[in-house]
Amino acid sequence: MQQNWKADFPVFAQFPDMVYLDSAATSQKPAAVIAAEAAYYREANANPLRGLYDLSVRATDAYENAREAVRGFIGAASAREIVFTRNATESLNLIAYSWGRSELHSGDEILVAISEHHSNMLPWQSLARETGAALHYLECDSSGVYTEEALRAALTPNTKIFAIAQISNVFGRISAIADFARICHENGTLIVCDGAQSVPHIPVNVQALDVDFLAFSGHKMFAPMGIGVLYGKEALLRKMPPFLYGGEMIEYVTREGAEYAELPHKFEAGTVNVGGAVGLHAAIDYVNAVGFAEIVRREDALTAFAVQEMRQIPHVTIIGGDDPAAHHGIVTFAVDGVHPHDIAAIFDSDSIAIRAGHHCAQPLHQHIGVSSTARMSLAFYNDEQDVEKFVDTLKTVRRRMGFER
Amino acid sequence: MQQNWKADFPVFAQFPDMVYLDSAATSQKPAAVIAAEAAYYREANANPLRGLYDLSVRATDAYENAREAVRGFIGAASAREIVFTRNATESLNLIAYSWGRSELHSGDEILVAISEHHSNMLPWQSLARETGAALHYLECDSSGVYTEEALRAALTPNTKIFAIAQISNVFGRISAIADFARICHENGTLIVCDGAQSVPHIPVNVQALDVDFLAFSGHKMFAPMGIGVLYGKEALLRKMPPFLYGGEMIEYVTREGAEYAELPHKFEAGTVNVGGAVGLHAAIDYVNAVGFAEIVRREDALTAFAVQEMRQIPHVTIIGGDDPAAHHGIVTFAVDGVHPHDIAAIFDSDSIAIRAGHHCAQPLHQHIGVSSTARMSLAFYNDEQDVEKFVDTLKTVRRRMGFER
Amino acid sequence: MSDNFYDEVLIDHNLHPQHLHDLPGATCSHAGMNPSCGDEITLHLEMRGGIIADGSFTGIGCAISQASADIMLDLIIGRTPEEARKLAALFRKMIGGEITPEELEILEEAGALQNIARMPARVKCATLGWRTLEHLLETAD
Amino acid sequence: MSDNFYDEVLIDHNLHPQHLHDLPGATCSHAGMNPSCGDEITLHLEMRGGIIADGSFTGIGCAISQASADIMLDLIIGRTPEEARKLAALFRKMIGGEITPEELEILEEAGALQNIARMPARVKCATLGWRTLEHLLETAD
Ligand SMILES: Cc1ncc(COP(=O)(O)O)c(C=O)c1O
Ligand SMILES: Cc1ncc(COP(=O)(O)O)c(C=O)c1O
Repeated sequence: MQQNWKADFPVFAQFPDMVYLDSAATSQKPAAVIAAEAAYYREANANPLRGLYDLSVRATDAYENAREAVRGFIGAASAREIVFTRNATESLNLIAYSWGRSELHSGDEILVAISEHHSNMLPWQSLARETGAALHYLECDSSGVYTEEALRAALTPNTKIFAIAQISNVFGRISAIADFARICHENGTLIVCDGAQSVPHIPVNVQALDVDFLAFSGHKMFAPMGIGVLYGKEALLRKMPPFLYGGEMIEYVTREGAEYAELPHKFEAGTVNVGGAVGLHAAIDYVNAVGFAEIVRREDALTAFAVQEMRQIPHVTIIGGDDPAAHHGIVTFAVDGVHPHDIAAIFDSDSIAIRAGHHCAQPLHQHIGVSSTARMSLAFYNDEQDVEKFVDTLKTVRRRMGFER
Repeated sequence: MQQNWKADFPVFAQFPDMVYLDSAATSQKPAAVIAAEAAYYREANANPLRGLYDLSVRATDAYENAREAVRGFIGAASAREIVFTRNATESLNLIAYSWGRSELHSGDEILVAISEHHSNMLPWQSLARETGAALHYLECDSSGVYTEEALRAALTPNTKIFAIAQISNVFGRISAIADFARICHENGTLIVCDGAQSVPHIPVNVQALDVDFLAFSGHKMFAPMGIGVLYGKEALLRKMPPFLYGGEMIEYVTREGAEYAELPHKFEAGTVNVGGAVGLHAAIDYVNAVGFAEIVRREDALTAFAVQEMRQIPHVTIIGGDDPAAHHGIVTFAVDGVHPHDIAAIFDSDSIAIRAGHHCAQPLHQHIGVSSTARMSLAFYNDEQDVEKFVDTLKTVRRRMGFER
Repeated sequence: MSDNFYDEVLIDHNLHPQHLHDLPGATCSHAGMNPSCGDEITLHLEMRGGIIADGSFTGIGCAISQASADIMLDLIIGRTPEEARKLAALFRKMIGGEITPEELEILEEAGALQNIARMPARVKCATLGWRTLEHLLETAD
Repeated sequence: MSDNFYDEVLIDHNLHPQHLHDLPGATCSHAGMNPSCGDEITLHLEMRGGIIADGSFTGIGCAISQASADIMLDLIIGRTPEEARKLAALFRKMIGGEITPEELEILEEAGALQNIARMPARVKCATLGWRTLEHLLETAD
């Protein structure tokens, strides 16, 4: 753990005593990303795509270069498969509105993993309500494992789409997406992968995974808020109707209707967020410079350290089991007799930022039989001291709530 | 024109010879806005709304303070009426999807002004197609004027909604929105005001106008890209179903369905764009510091100067007429024998940024019988030299295209 | 939030609540909930001769919501509905940060929750019991 | 973009196009358009004895699209469809910035459009005539 990556992130200089363990909610931003977005506004800001002057060409280049960077980052075949959205939530809604409302009918089935984040569940609930399709859930065991057998058993000839996260934001467990994609495709089922928690932390290659759609957010991967990505296979995106309607996404408009622009512009209505895309580009460059080897090594080591310490503390239960290798930077836990909100408040009083609640996964919490939990989540910029401080506070929680005095 | 407002905008230091006359497409950003967003990421960045720790409270405050600033800026009754979106286009689509899909039925009518930007036209076309409602257009005369009589004549007992821009992005003319709202309400018709071109340039008060919805974009009013606003009257928003589904917009989720959060969160699915909202807040503070008195005075004077000069140049036609008072910082024009794309290219060769094409208003161009036009558009940071340079180049266009040699 | 936010008062009311039990003689009950955190409290009151003769609560929740409900019952038992409503209004005023020192006195131990406004996410916890009370008094009228 | 982008070659072909007229003896015609700018060109060819014996275009558009179409017709009249196709491929290569100096020679006056790639919004204008040609030759086969 030699390297002090925190030095790249101005927020840690601003709050040197803060221990930030809520990166699964949103990541901090390196100076390089903050500077790149600012530089765009100083040196290249214009409305891109239709511009006929120098500055607009710069803006267009900045935007399309960012798209190409995203394409390379996730190994897509073509930049036409990369749609910029606001966040993973919008990406998933785009699929449900555009693909879903045009392809799904009563009698069809949607399969959703029960541990999904609300953003990969509510759009499907709403789609099912509107189209009359049936919504089914794939169940996991208490440590968050989905098996191939369970998936095979849940798929029917009517299952049109299966939605699952690559890494659960509660368990931190990686699902075998490539295997699931193969099984789905054998069944004629599309697979939507929620990469919100995986793309920032492990190398993701959409062609190797062979997923039909991948959604993720910039803000969880060191980029600014307000920019996200939808990857979709070109043949699918081409057939899908537009989602939002407006400027920039058309070829030709009359009083009666419109002819839509080519991919990916068909899905990017209105003035695009060039500043956000430039920030995401800088974040990708930054991640590549650090390297996933280093990122994975550090996050795995810190996770293992945390889990090993936590499982020795009496009255602490780790959700999803005690195996350090099953948690990828995300450790959700409970403390006997102490409500998670109180746990988070005690951590806060020690300047440690963790999260408490249902983590936007209420049906999962109902499934595992608790109404809320506490969660610490890591990024590579965390270090051993952060985990030590976390463990030290965790040891005091019950005492400070009046137990065992 | 004493004050040099350009000094506040770093892009003009970067390109001292550039004349930027495309502010209607997107505005440049003052240093204060760029710095405010960067400072947020250095000093307050976290996932807001659910946070139980100090940094998250800072982020929540930053976000909600921005909402309050927007509320004050447009004179809304309550911050619950302010929904943050990505841009005006998304705001308008939100109305068409949420209000439209739940309230409109076959037999109902939608009325749209023929000069509308595609973003305030295509969502209504799509809504009409899906619901079976009829789409009608309100016609303007050749200088872009909509009369009360024409509106009265176009409204029927079935007209459920009327969509119109306060300032047209082609003519630059202000429509009498308050009068139109009164006429609409007498008829039981809702009015949607597209404020994309007005909110940045004139004081807008939603209660005085009494519009039901107002949409605008941050990026045209000196804020970063990727943040926009939907204002809606509380009683309407309250009744409307959600648009995007996901995290942060729910109260409670089960396998079967969800109970949605209170306004405005019901309409803000997924992690919100705090950085963008902070940038918009800084832009509002900046505009208030400059003051609309100064902004309107400068923009009107520059517009008048430009129109007066332009109408003396042979072979130049101003779209929407020669009256300087009819153009609010937006002057769209044609040059006999020269295609607008070539006009823009010639201006670019003199480092002057203007726009050419249909300005996302093709049906209007069909209505006035041209396929494209050129447009110069101002902001208060422009000065007399900018207009002089523009006029100087305009005088040379025909000669440089081989005419009158 | 300073370490002693969870002070003796709160911790004691949370660990050893006086009023967390059923109330066989209850004349009215109402369940209030914070859907987003899953907390739920049912408030039971026994109205007799125009005063709140006895009261209790059941349900689960965080220390803030439990302690707040327990402290509230200490305050309102023996009072008239009118007096209870006034206390609820004072409590809201305190959370809103607009209370005077004299008014704070009246709230006795509930004053331990004064700083909850610093944690907007927890305000709903602190007010759960009080909101349930207001609802109960309104509908019981 | 430098001032002399609209050089004599382009301006001349735009103001005095040799091939902007109807073609009564045309054996095939095709309309191409740039929907987003409303420009439209119809290309007419007269094929005789395996060569493009004559050609013309009609329609409206910017100087770039008009001059490009006119220059194209100068180049392809008298050639075989195969040769015309090769020239179209070379033109695309030039726009893509991958042309060698020798190849550029072959394109003669069309070389005046070499720098259009700097203006992405205008590439569609420069290639409109050529795209229409390719379509025509494909469907005429
Ligand atoms: C009148 C008008 N409405 C709507 C829009 C759409 O704004 P945006 O592209 O920021 O969504 C624009 C700007 O392009 C406009 O000028
Ligand atoms: C697994 C997962 N999916 C989706 C989301 C939604 O991401 P966003 O809120 O950025 O749209 C999140 C994060 O909150 C997540 O953890």
